[in-house]
Order: sequence, then structure tokens, then C-alpha cells
Amino acid sequence: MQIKSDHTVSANRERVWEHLTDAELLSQCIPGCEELKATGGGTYEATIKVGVAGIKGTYKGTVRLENMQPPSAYRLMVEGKSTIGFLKGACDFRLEEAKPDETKVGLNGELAVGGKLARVGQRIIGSAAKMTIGQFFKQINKLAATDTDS
Amino acid sequence: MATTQINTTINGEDYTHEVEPRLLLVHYLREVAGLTGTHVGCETSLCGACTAIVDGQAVKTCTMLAVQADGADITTIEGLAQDGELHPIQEGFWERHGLQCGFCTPGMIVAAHQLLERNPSPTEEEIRHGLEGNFCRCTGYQHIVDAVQYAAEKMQG
Amino acid sequence: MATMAGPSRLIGAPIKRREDPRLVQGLSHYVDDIKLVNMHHCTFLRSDYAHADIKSIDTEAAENLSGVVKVITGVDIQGKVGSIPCAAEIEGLKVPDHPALAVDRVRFVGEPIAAVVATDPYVARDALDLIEVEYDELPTVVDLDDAIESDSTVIYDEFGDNIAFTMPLDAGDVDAAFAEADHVVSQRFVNQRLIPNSIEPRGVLAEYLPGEGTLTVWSSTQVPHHLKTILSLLLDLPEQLVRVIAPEVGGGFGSKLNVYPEEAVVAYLATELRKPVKWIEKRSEGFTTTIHGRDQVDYVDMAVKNDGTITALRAKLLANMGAYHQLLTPIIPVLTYLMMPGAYKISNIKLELIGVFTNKMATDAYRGAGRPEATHIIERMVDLAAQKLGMDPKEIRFKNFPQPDEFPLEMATGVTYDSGNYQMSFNKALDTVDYANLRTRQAELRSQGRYLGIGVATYAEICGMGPSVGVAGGGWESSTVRIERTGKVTVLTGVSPHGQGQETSFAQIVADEYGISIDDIVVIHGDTGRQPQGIGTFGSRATAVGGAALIIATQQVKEKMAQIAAHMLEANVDDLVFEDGNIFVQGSPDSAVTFADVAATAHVAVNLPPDVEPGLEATHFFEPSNFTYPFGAHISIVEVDPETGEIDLQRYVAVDDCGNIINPLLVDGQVHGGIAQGLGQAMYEGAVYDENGQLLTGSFMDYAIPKATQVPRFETEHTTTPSPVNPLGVKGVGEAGTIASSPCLVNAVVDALSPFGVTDIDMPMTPNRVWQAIQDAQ
Amino acid sequence: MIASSFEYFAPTSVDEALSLLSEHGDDAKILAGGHSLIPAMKLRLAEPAVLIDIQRVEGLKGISESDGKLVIGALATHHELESSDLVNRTLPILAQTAGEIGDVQVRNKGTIGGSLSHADPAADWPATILALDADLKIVGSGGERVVKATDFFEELYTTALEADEILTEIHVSIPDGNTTGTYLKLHQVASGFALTGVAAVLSKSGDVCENIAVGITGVSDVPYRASEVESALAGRALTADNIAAAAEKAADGVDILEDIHASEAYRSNLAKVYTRRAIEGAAS
Repeated sequence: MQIKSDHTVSANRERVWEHLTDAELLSQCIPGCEELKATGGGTYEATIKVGVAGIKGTYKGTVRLENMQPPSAYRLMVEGKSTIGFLKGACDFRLEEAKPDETKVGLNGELAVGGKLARVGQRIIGSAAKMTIGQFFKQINKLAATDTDS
Repeated sequence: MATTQINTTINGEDYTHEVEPRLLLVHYLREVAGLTGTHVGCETSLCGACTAIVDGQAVKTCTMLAVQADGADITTIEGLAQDGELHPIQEGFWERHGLQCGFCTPGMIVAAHQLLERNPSPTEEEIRHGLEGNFCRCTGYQHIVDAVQYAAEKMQG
Repeated sequence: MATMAGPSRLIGAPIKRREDPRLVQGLSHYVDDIKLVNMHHCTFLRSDYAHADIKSIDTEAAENLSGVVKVITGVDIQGKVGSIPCAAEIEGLKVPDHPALAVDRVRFVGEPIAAVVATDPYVARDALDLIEVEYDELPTVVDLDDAIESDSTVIYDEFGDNIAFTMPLDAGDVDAAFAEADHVVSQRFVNQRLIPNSIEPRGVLAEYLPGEGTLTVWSSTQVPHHLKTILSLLLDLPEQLVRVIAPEVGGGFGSKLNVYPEEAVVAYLATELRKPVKWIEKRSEGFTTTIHGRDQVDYVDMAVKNDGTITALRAKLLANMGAYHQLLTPIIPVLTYLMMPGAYKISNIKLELIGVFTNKMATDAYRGAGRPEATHIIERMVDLAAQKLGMDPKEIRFKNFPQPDEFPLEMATGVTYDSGNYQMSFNKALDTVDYANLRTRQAELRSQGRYLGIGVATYAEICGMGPSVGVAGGGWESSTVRIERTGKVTVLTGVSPHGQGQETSFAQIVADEYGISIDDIVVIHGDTGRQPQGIGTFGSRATAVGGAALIIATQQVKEKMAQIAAHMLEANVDDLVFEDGNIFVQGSPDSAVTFADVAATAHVAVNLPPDVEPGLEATHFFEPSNFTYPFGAHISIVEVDPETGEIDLQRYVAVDDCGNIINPLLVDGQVHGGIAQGLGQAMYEGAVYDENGQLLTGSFMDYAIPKATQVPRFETEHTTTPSPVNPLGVKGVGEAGTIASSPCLVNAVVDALSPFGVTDIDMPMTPNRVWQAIQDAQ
Repeated sequence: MIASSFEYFAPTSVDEALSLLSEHGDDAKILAGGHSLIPAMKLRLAEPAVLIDIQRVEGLKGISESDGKLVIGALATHHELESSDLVNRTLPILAQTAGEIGDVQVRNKGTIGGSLSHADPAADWPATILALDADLKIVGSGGERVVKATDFFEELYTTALEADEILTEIHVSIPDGNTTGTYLKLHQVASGFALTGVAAVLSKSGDVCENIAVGITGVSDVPYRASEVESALAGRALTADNIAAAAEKAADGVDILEDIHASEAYRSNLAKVYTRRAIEGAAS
């Protein structure tokens, strides 16, 4: 499944970069993130509780950042597994400074889900992913903008 | 494992059991009360093989917990025939070849029971609409419609 | 020999079913309704991946759960449970090992990996979530066209490619026919993957008695006898000590014509634990791991002359096997291959059938099994040719039908059609709908911007699965007739009905032959312990082969009864009449012996004619000389809403010729059900896998089987052309509706949309697809 | 088929339900008719630790008329709404919508409150509730509040309900005799959910459309009011051309869903065609 979206964050590109790549800040922004532990080499072990419509699953897996080109681009690789299935994604993040203190982030990637999640949830997975990404950027925006203010 | 006591009346008989809250009503009927005429055909509340009448309403007993039925008056397929006489709907299914493998039949008959209670002389379209919640893979539904029409006429006298 | 008195009383009559009183009251017993003392419950952990190496399986937490009795994985049963078998014998066929539980690699989503046994089904389910499996994901092969490319990922390294087999045919002079053709029409067809979905899920209950060494298995199966033989081989148990019972079976449609890993594992667990073990399939398991049907991609060319004569057919058929062969997987597309000419005389045919492995559930027999695919191809091609020639779809069919006196007719694909009169059934269908007026009406509506479509499909199918040379595992059937001491008749048959109603139709056959009440007959089936020999119910064979075995056994016993009765009456055997429960000399009903008296005499055995042994029982194994070839014509009338793509199916007329009819009520029921399933394929159903081999239509929320509101009232008619290959003259009718209806409906929708330039549409013809076809054509 | 274990409570009052809800927080789910929740639990897509069954709560049931409004208890079943004389007399579009949901057995058990709270993007009620400008009464530990339908649906399966709140009543103004409405739907054939569902409610003076409201479900992540359609038609004559032109805007500015049953382009087309037909139906 294709993931493609654009987001605007009210902060300069370096700050947004920092929020998008720092484990501590990331863990505050990923919806349902219960744990994000750096294991080195841009790889993190994650425990994320994802829930839409009461379809909740705790996913354990890894998040890896690759092709780091600060502050303009990187690739995010995610793999997670729960009792209701698994998900696996690769997404290119592109950061562009639109205005001073405003950064456009473009996402382009692929998400694959498997197991029961795919069999009975196909109708909502795309929407759920979109919503989760939306919530993520809402939080990034909140944190990055708050930081700018302070 | 915490259990809850439930009391029900099924086909006129009283039942009292301690059940796990997650026990589905259909499993209660089949495994605890021993009434295996109510069948399980799907997991998503669509096929209707598990239909029974709970407090006057035809419901899918796979989408109800036994604890929700505490205090309820339940009629299953086993409760339709009286004194060895088939209910007119059961008779209609027999007369009009309204069944083949028979697996969907109990749920279908119970759903038809609700249909005729609410609409004693339905049109073919109304019958089909009223049985939308019951899947049959064998008959193509035509003889089921005929069976319900037979029953409607008989019940009207 | 005794003759039968007067006309048949029951054969041909719409006798209501003797099965029904128990079924309408919920008093019958399907596998899940059977409970044994100390019964344990089994669940299966299944792969979430379509293609992956299993790195490790950790079952410890599951084993420690209170109530869990045992957890086994593929390694635990290696060498103890044999490979799940494939009965197909095709030259060069690659047959992969098919372990009942995956050992080191999984090849489709849903493949069983581990089995849990617990004292309670709820606990067994809980335990599944506690098993941890680590996988190494592999690239998947899901698309048929991609799978045969040389750079495709290969599912079985040992085979080198994904091609399970190829089967070529080159009959006549195809190249010349194409060179001389006035027109060539070409089309690619996708015959989508379907999920059978009998309303009763599969289920198995097994009990092993260690003292006696007997294994009894209750299974929701169409083939208890095959299952008995195969289980004894898989588990290395003496076949005499294995008994398989198919109790009430809630539909099958081919999906229960198989031997599944769960049957082997549950039976193994029962022997190992010495406790009864039950497994009942959940619908979500059924979607992923009960066999699927269809799934072909066909590339077809047809050569025609200006007058509509079809001179040649050329096709490449790609058939999806899935990841493993089940019992008959590779055989199914062979039926497509054999039936490519359909109802037409086409002497030049070139085919290449390719069976292909992919990372999906295995395909196998689903109602129609190979013939709906052939019928779809030929009936669509004929319509495409007619369109190209500007000819009425009716005319081109008449042009290419064989004449009734040409039967038996050898076809270019090597089969010989037994009997037929295609003109008769087609004319009857055309008359029923008043075809000429319909076309006028269609033109009128078009001028008002309304899109009526008239779809025609004429078909011939291959049925009555026998003879043995053409049916893997044997094409005969066995029936036994025993007249008890009280004069009651027991019929034991190897066919295994699961909705078809042979408890009634077989009793009709016997009652007529003996001139007794149908109430004095009991038909027993589906129990290898009671009827030791049999093949089963599939391929529209039960009456054509099993019924044929029955009538012969019935007559054999009758002959002996007549001898005894003649002895009692001091009459000539040839003068005797069996009527109303009596046996008497023709014209002298007053001096009769009763049927029961003769039965008693046979058993008491003190007043038997010389050389006649006591008892009244005969078993006959019937081996048919050929398949049967039912045929017919279906016509559907649709109106399409071009703004939304919605199809309004207004009328459906089916004229089927299935030879002689035993019970018209049951025949109509079979036709209705068959049409509904074909209609399901045409309009609603389709298994969708994503590019990673994940099944996206894994529940009834996304996979639509027709509901009562989604099918119209069907109008059924018949013509009768008896089959010469069995003594009843029957052909079989279980699949006819499915075979003719999908192309009939596609032809109707394409006909409706022809003003837009639409020439073909893939199934299922969802509103989205229909709307898109209009957009694409414009 | 078998849910995970949970703790079960069957409160008999709203207060009791609310205190259970605040006690168990995120671990708890409210069970009403159960027709969304129980299937999800059986598949273990949902594994709530606590289930609060509100079926026995007094005061959440029934349908009544009060101050020119229809007051619908959250536990009113779809069947009650479909068959109620009061509803059929005052707001037949509600009965019509109810009749389009699921099947008989689902309508017998499923509730309007449960459906709205679950906020499935393809559910039927949201379209009609939006078009009728309903008020939703919500009770929580912090007291009672009323949310407009247009503010209720926030995101995919997400409503204005907080975790400790329960939807208790739906209030709909009973319109005058000039107002008519129609709900039109194309079913996704398997599930019965809406591929597109359009509720159009309008009042007219002569041929002129005075007020119009169009609610659309099934087309986007969140049900919405087709405000572009409404403004294109309000104050205009209800001619076939005007209706068709307005309906063309049914999917304007909307993020359209795509799944195996319907492409984005097709859903967009359906939104337009069904909007046109629903308005025509309401106007006729």
C-alpha cells in the first residue's frame, strides 16, 4: 500500500529534523509509543500500541533510520508484529524549508500488513495509517512549535 | 476464572449456570444447554446460522454474550415444533424443498418466524429482505421463499 | 425374470425429502454436534506469511497454560504423519512434499504450523496467542503471468521453476485454419479465484481405542472412503481398523472432496493422546485454508468464417495450483482443457495448459471444477465472434452445434460426448423468453438511453465422474441392497450426499423396482463401517454412478426374490409382478405372497428353491463406460445503470438436459443452487490477495456470497435426452447451473454495454468494474 | 471466534456506568448492542480488559417527542427506529435509514448510540444525523454536554466522545410539513455497509429550495456535510439541471477512500450520482 502525504510543521528545518530523528522526541510523537530504545546504528527497538476503532494491538518491532542526509532527507524503516498480524513499512522523508520557521515534510513510501489485520482490516488500514501519520505530525508540530516559542 | 450466574428460560425450560463472561450465547446454547440445533457458520455476524429468538427478537447468538441473556426468554429451533407437530414454517421448508444440506436451515426458519410475526402475508421481495441476514449456499433461496409463502398461507388459515 | 408392474410411481415424481424432518427441527448431528466423553479440543496456529523460513517456534508459554494438554509442531510429527497426498496422475507432474504441519518453510498464508490440544476450546484458542514464531520472510510469487517468467522467485528450489506441469494438445490443422480464417478474435480471460464457503465449516473428531486398535474419525467430508484409506496410509494404521463417518455434512461444493492436514493431525493426536480430539474450523480459517476454486488466466484465439463457422481454437491456459497440491488440484484445469469446444463442433484445437505454483492456498474442485472455466472461454469467444461478424449470438450457436444424430460424438480434445440435442434445449430457452421480441424491446429501450442486455450461454459439461480410467482414485461406485428378515430394505451406498437428497431419490429407485412403500426403505451412507466400499459424492456422479450401482444391485436381489416367490407360488419367475408390497402372477393379484413373506422365507431358509442360498443381499460395483455430458441453454436479461455500474438482473431462464430425472424437486433445487453460485462468481465473489500474498478478502465482510435479495427467481425448464452410459439414463445436474450461468451473465452485461464499445468485462462484475469498463471504452 | 477474557459489569444507572468507566479508563469498553464490538473481540482485534454492558441502564432507551424534538435514547435499536410510528410520522428519513442497516437480526440488536459512538466511516446513521443537524447529548464524569452532529465526527472511528463519556440521547428537531428527506445508499454487497450513502433533507417554497442539508457517508474517512452542494442549491429552483450541477460538488475538497470494493474515482462518481438522486428523491 502506497503512503504519500505532505505535512507542514511550524518550525525551521533543523529543528524538525531533530524532532524526526531523535529517539526521545520521536517516542513522544509516535501515537501509542510505549517504548523506543536505541540499539545503535540508527536502529531502535519499539513497543507501540496502535488502536483504531477498538482494534488495538501492541506491536513489538524495530524502527530504523537510513540514508540520513541531514537536514533534508532520510528513510524510515518500520517492522512490527503482534498477535493480530504484522506490519512492515519503508518511507522516504523529505524536508523542505517552505518559509522561515516553516518546513514542508513529504512522505513517500510503502506499507505492507499481514495476518488477520490484512484479512479483515483491509478497508481501514490505509485510513488508519493516514490518521496515525496525521496524529504524529500534529504532535511534532506541537512540540517543534513549542520549542521555537521557548 | 471469574464467572457470573445467569438464569434463562429456553424453549420453556429454566436454566441456571455459572458462565465465563466471554462465553458466547451460541456456545451456551450448544455446549451448556445441549441444544445443538443452533449452528455456527461465521465469525462476523453475517451468516445467521446461529439465529435464535431472545425476548421476542431474532438475534445472532454468536454476537451476544451469554451474560447479556441473563433473565431472557429464548426460543431456539428445537422449541418450534409443538407436541410432535412441525411448526408451519418447518412444514413449509419440508413441503417446498427449502433446504438441502440443512446447516443454515434452523437459523433460516427462526428468522422466517420473526418475519411472519411482523408481517403475516409478505410479498416475495419482503421475504427476501427479511431473510437477508441468513446465508444459504445450497438452494439459491427460491425454494426458501416458496417455503415461507407456504407457511404464511397456512398460518393465515 | 420378473417384470416391473405398470408405470413408475415414484421415479420422476417430486417426492419431498425424507432427510428433512430431522433437519428442520435442528435434531440432526453435524460433526460439531457430536460430543464424546473426555473430548479434547484442537486449534491450529497458522502462518501470517505467504512465504518465509521458520527460524524458531517457541511453544513453552502455550504448554504452560492451564488446560493445555499438548502442543505439537511440524518437527514433532515428522515420520509419524505422512505427506498430504495428491491423487493426480499427469505426465511430468511435479508433486512437492506437503507436510501436515509446516517444518522449515511456509508457502501460503494460513498454512498450519502448530496444533494445540486443550481440555476446553476457549483455552485452546488462548494458547495460540502464546506461541512465538520467528520467520525469515522470502519474496512471494502471487501473479500467474509473473510466476512463469524465467526471473521469477521459485517456490520449490528442487523444481527449478514454478511450472507444475504442462499439457499440450494439437488436434487437426490449427495453423491452416487460422491462415484461412475470415476473422480471428482474441481475448484474455481471468477466471477469478473463488472461496467455496459451505455454510458448515469443516470439522474433524477422532477417537482411538487402544485396546481394539480402532480409529474412528468423524469428518465433514464428501469422500469418507478415500479419507479412510488415506488416513490409514498417513498414520500407518491397518485400514481395516480405521472407520470414517461423514455424519450430517453441511454442504461441500467440492471443498470437502479432499484430505486435509487437519484431518491427519487430529487423527494422529487422538492416537497419541488416547483421548477423543475435535477440531472445528473457524470461518476465518476456512477462508485461508479450505481449498479455493478457479483461478485461471486464459489467452484465447478463435478462427471463424464469414458464415459464422468456427474453424479453430487456440489457447494458452494458465492454471493456479497454489502452493501445494491438494487431492485433485492439477486435475481441475484438465477438465477445462477437455471441455474447451463446449457445445460446438470444432475440429482444429491447439492448447497449452500450464499448471503454476504460487504462494496462495491450493485450488481444487469447486462446483463446476474446470468446466465453468471452459464454458466461460468458449461462450465468451462465441459472443465475441458474433459481435465481430455482426451476427446474432443465437445464429452463430445454431451454426456450430453438432446434429442430434451425430452422437456419440468424438471431440478434438479426445472425449466422446454421449448424447445430445443442443438445438432442442436452446430452442426451448429462446421460446421461453420470446427472444425475437426481446431484441425489439432492447432496441426500443436503447433509443431511450436504457441499457438492456440479453445474455445467452449454451453449454455441454462432463459429469458422472467415472470411468476409472478418467478419475484419480477410481471412478466406479458401489451400492448394496439388503432386504431384512422383516421385509424392510436397507440401502447402503458409497456416495456421500451432503445436501443432494439421495436418502430420498435412491429410495424412490428401490421402491419402484420392488413395488413397495418408500417408508420401508432406509438409505445409509457416509459410514465406512457400514458401507465398506465407495468413492464419494462429487462431479455430479452420485446418481449417474452410485444410482446405477444401486439399480443393478436392486435388480440382482429382486431376481433372487422372484425365484423364492415363484417357488412359494408355484409359478413361473417370468410371470411375476412386484406391486403394492405383494408379489403375484400377472393378472392374479388375489393369490399373492407379500414382499415381507418372501423376505422372511429367504431368511428362515426352510422353504427355498433348490440351489438358492439364504439371505437377500447384493452389492454391485458399477463402472460406467463413459462420462456423461449434460447440456443446456441459459438466458439472462439484465439492465445496467451506466451511471453507477449497478446491474439489475431481471430474468434468468435455465433449460437443462440432465437425462432422465428421478426427482424433479431435487433437480430444480440443484439447478437453483448452481445458478446462484455461478451468479456469485459473475457478480459478487472473488478472492483478492495483495502483492505479498496476504488474503484481503478473509471474511464475509469482504467476500460476498449471494444473499436472498441478491438473486432473482429462476425459471427452470428441462429437456430429456437420456444417457446411454448407465442403466438409469441419468446424466447428473449438481453443477450445471454453475457452469452455464457465469458466462451467461457476462454475455448479458457485455451485450447491454455494447453501445459504449465494451467488449469484455472481468468477473466479478462489481458496480465499480462495470462503471470502469464504460469509462475505459469511451 | 473466541474472545480474550475480560471483566464484565452490567450497571443499571448512568452514574454507575460512568464511575466504572472512570475507574477502568482505557482498559474498558462500553457494550451496547455489541454488533461492532463483539465481532472485533471474537477476532481478537479488540481485547478490552473490562466490558461495561449498558443494556440494563435505565433511561437510555425509548423514543419520544418533547418540545418539538424527537428524543432518541442511545439504546434505541435500529429496528425500533425503523418500525416506530412516531418516527415514521415525524421523521421518516430516520426510519428509512434504519431500514438500510445490516439485516433484521442486526437491526434488532444494534443501537443508534452504539453505531454513532463507533463512527464507522461507512455506517449509515452519520449521513442522516448530519443532514438532520441532530444534537448529541453526552454525559461524563464532568457532567453533561451537547455536541452538534457536525462537531461529533472527528477522525476515522474517532468522535468528540472522551474516554470517560457516554452518548445518551440524540435530539432531532421535528421539521414542518414542507421538509422532506431521503437516504439513498449503495451497499457494499458483502458487509452491507455503505459504499456511498447520501441523506438529503430539504424544504422548498414552490420550486425553490429554501434549506438543504446533505450528509454523506462511506466516501471519506469521516462522514461529512456536503456544504458545497448545499450552498449551490439553497435559494435556487430545484430543477433537474440545478440539482445535477450542485451534486457535482458532492466530493469537492474531500479526501476520498479507496479499497478493494471501490476506487477513488468510482466513489467520487457515486457521491455525485447518489447525491443527485437523493436530492431528486427528497424534492419529488
